[in-house]
Amino acid sequence: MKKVYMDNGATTRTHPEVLQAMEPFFLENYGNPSSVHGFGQEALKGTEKARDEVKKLINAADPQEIIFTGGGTEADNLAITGYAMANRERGRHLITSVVEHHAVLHTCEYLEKEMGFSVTYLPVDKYGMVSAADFREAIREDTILATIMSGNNEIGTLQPIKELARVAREQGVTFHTDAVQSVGSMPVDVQDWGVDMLSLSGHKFHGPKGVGALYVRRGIKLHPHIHGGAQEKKRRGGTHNTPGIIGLGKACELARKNLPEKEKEVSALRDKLIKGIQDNIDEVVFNGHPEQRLPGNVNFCFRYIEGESLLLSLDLEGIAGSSGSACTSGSLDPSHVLLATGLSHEVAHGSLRLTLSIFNEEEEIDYVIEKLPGIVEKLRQMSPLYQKS
Amino acid sequence: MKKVYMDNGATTRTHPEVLQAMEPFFLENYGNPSSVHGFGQEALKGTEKARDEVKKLINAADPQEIIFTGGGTEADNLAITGYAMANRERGRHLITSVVEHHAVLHTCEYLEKEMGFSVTYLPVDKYGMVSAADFREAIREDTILATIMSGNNEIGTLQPIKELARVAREQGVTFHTDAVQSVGSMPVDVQDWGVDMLSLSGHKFHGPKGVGALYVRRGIKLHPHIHGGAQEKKRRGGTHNTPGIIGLGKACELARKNLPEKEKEVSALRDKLIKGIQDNIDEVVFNGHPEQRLPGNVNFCFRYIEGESLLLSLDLEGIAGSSGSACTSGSLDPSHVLLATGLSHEVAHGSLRLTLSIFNEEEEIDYVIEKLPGIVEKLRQMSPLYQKS
Amino acid sequence: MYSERVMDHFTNPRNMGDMEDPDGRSQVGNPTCGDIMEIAIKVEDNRISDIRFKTFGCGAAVATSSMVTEMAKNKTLEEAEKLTNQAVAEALDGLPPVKMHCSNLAAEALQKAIDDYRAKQNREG
Amino acid sequence: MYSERVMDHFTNPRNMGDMEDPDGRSQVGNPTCGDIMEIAIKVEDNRISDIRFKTFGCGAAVATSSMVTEMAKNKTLEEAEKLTNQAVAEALDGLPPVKMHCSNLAAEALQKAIDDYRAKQNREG
Ligand SMILES: Cc1ncc(COP(=O)(O)O)c(C=O)c1O
Ligand SMILES: Cc1ncc(COP(=O)(O)O)c(C=O)c1O
Repeated sequence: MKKVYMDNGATTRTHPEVLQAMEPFFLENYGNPSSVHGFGQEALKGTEKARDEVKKLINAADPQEIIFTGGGTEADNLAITGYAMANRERGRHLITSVVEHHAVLHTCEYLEKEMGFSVTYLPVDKYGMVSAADFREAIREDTILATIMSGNNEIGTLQPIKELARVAREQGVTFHTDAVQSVGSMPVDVQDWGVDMLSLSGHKFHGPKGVGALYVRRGIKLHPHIHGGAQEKKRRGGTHNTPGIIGLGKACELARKNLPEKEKEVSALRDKLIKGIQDNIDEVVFNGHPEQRLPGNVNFCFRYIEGESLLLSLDLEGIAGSSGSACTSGSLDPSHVLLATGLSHEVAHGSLRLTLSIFNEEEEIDYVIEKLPGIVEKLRQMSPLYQKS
Repeated sequence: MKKVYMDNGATTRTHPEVLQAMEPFFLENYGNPSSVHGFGQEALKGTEKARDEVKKLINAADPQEIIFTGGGTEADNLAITGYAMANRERGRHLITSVVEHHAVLHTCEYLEKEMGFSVTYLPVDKYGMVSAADFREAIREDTILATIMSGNNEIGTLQPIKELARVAREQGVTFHTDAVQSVGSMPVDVQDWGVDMLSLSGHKFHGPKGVGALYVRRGIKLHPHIHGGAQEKKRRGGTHNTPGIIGLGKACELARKNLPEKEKEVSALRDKLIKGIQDNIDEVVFNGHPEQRLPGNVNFCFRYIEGESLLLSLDLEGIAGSSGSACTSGSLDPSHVLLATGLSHEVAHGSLRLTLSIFNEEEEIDYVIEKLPGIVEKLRQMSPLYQKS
Repeated sequence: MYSERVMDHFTNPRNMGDMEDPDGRSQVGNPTCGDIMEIAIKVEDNRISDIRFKTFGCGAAVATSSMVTEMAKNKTLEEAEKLTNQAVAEALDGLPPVKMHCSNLAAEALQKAIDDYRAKQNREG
Repeated sequence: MYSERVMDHFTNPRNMGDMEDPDGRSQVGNPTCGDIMEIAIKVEDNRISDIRFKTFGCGAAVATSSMVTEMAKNKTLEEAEKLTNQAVAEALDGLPPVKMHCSNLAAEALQKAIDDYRAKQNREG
């Protein structure tokens, strides 16, 4: 059976060159980069080269601004909890948005519930976009930190980060962005954007899983979130995941060298897929922003049907996608992001996200456009909500 | 040059079979185990098999008692902070020991300094051992959690965990043990030991770096430490590090199958190395307990010399070890563990730890015994503290 | 995730579709929760002679609907009423723990269709 | 971690050892901190004609001791006093940032040995 992987928003295939770069650090240079001896020093050279690659990809000023973490979620936790706890005498108000990833939302909720912080959750428009005016209005005397994602993982909408960061700077509020979906698939420049902190994750752009990084601009103080040894200049305890860090560095290098060409290719496939779905299937709702959009993200709701059924049916044809349906989220409600854009529960349950990467090919797009209409029709025939006109 | 790696207490070589088990999860089964589609379900099968292997190695009652983390440090943070925060209405007193790893100590200190907890740090005897009587005495009305490591990473001393856990149970105190150094190199049985939580880390026993696990006995409530998605039954957010988890599972399988044979072999090499050092070098101080000791741990102080110099000199002969000297710890003081056993700063600065694994061979022991006396003598000749008798 | 049986019923649902002039019908669930099931039955000689379902919902919801219709068909009403969610789930070789609530709907929908038939009988009789 | 120069001086320390009847000597640091340096000098015609060190400490401490003796040898006292920690570190092609405190000791030990020589001269003269 043909296998078409279009769930790159969830995770990506590790690039063979990434794995190749990692391998010697499992079997030969397996030392601890904190060690004095040769095994350790070889490992250290590797991690510092990787740090430099991360720095370059996001245009940080200094490799020491990069803290390696165990993934994007940990980077978000470190940024938000670490900053909030280190600066709480200055104020206990945080600002975020209703469409953030759970790594941000649940962290904010924890600080609210358990640590005496208060949090403003900015609303979004029907495209899932935050407004700079709303943001400016939400800033209070005691606001210390704002955290707004740069690219939405579900509907692909890009937030106006540069504008938001400018507002934050003017008001003396530290600004963090969860750029886990953006880094590696589109240009990201922390200095041009003017952000103070930025999270990224290896496995979203063909690096390994379980490794990420937090960019922290020089001068920004935060507490560690994982307490332990003196690693990462005492900002993150734990033996370095050397192979993972090497892999992240390699993924950054590949991304840097291949952008913007790959971005253009992936966007073109995305637009073809969007058009193919709109042209071939009735009663669909396009989700997210039509232009301000992650290069690989396609998201539709198909009225009258439920997302998990759709995923199962697609999987039977070898097509891997995801959905914001409740059944796939582990909760009873469908995606908070889809609801925040104004969709009803019923429509939100019928969402399908197809996310592309540099490994997708045009014939895969054709294949999906060929298969999807029949699947949707079959499920609609089964649906008590559907009355064929 | 001959290369002799004897820093397995810091980290170990990944077993080739472990890497082999991981590889398909980078390039083929690279899906997210939370996903509905085939790529995800294949990954899920892998992670659940690995969970079962971890369960078996430590004899947990149920694989759901295993939470995968990004390493031993994170497991310690989750156990201590997660438990303390979830149970703080019941009391805010914790008990630990002065010889814990920084992953435990710094976490306890953070809870003390920032979260309103109070912590008792139990002393140790000259072997680095905690006494059950001291522990019993330290328990207060408001003690909710005790955390005592099972095997000390520096001096190898094994704590009387079973006895300590019994005291805790009698007094209604939850008991966590940092078994990062024990798991995989000696038998560990959470049910026999009677512990409520136990941390382990893959890279200490030929698994990959950047992955570990926390055993949490059914019924024990804790807050997540890394907030995010619904992974690990909402106890640890973040996309699963599938290859890492597979590797950890494989390392557990190999350890289970090869213990106790390997334990015996490694202990024999350890004892030969200890004897060789004692027989060939004067004015040494043996650190840790002579019998209650990790299978691979050898630790001596060489009077009049400093540890980093010793490591550099050994490295020039291809021998990789570690030291509790200040110069290698990133702080100004030598190892808190060595000081806690009653050594002076001066002597503690001259410590050398050689830690063995299943990959060490007898001729490597011979090589070290051949080289070490000359190196020590040369450094002593350079030392203003040394007056040759 | 799902057993082969579940996938079989999901892929080839039995007794799916509309029914003209049913003797009893039901709808349970609601679109907010993401699960709706409709069941329609024909009754002859106190037996379920024909049965049809329509479902909006996840794979487990579809499969339990399909399975319950297969199990109920040709049973007497009293036998059909004894069908439990548990029995439906077992006939499917089990459901993932998080999905056990889905199988609740199928037996409920069947029961309500039988109730509807009886209520009609009472009104007419 | 260390430059080749540092490793060269660590492996083959110059002017290491004891000296009989030195004209000036010093000891700086203490064993608690893990760093002790002793320097002994012979002075002829206001020049350091011979110099010896002993060091208890890390690789950087050994290398800076060795380097400072090499740099001081045959210099006039005034020239030797101008040797800074910075200059010693540079002559070693730099030290890791965390080690910069180690190089502090070497210049200090040299200065103290010169001070000791001068104090003796004053007492004797
Ligand atoms: C926007 C966003 N933030 C954070 C994360 C978490 O990253 P990770 O899976 O590496 O923990 C993800 C993906 O899961 C994401 O899409
Ligand atoms: C006793 C002990 N606890 C915790 C840790 C931390 O484990 P990890 O390096 O996997 O974070 C280590 C090793 O570094 C250790 O030896």
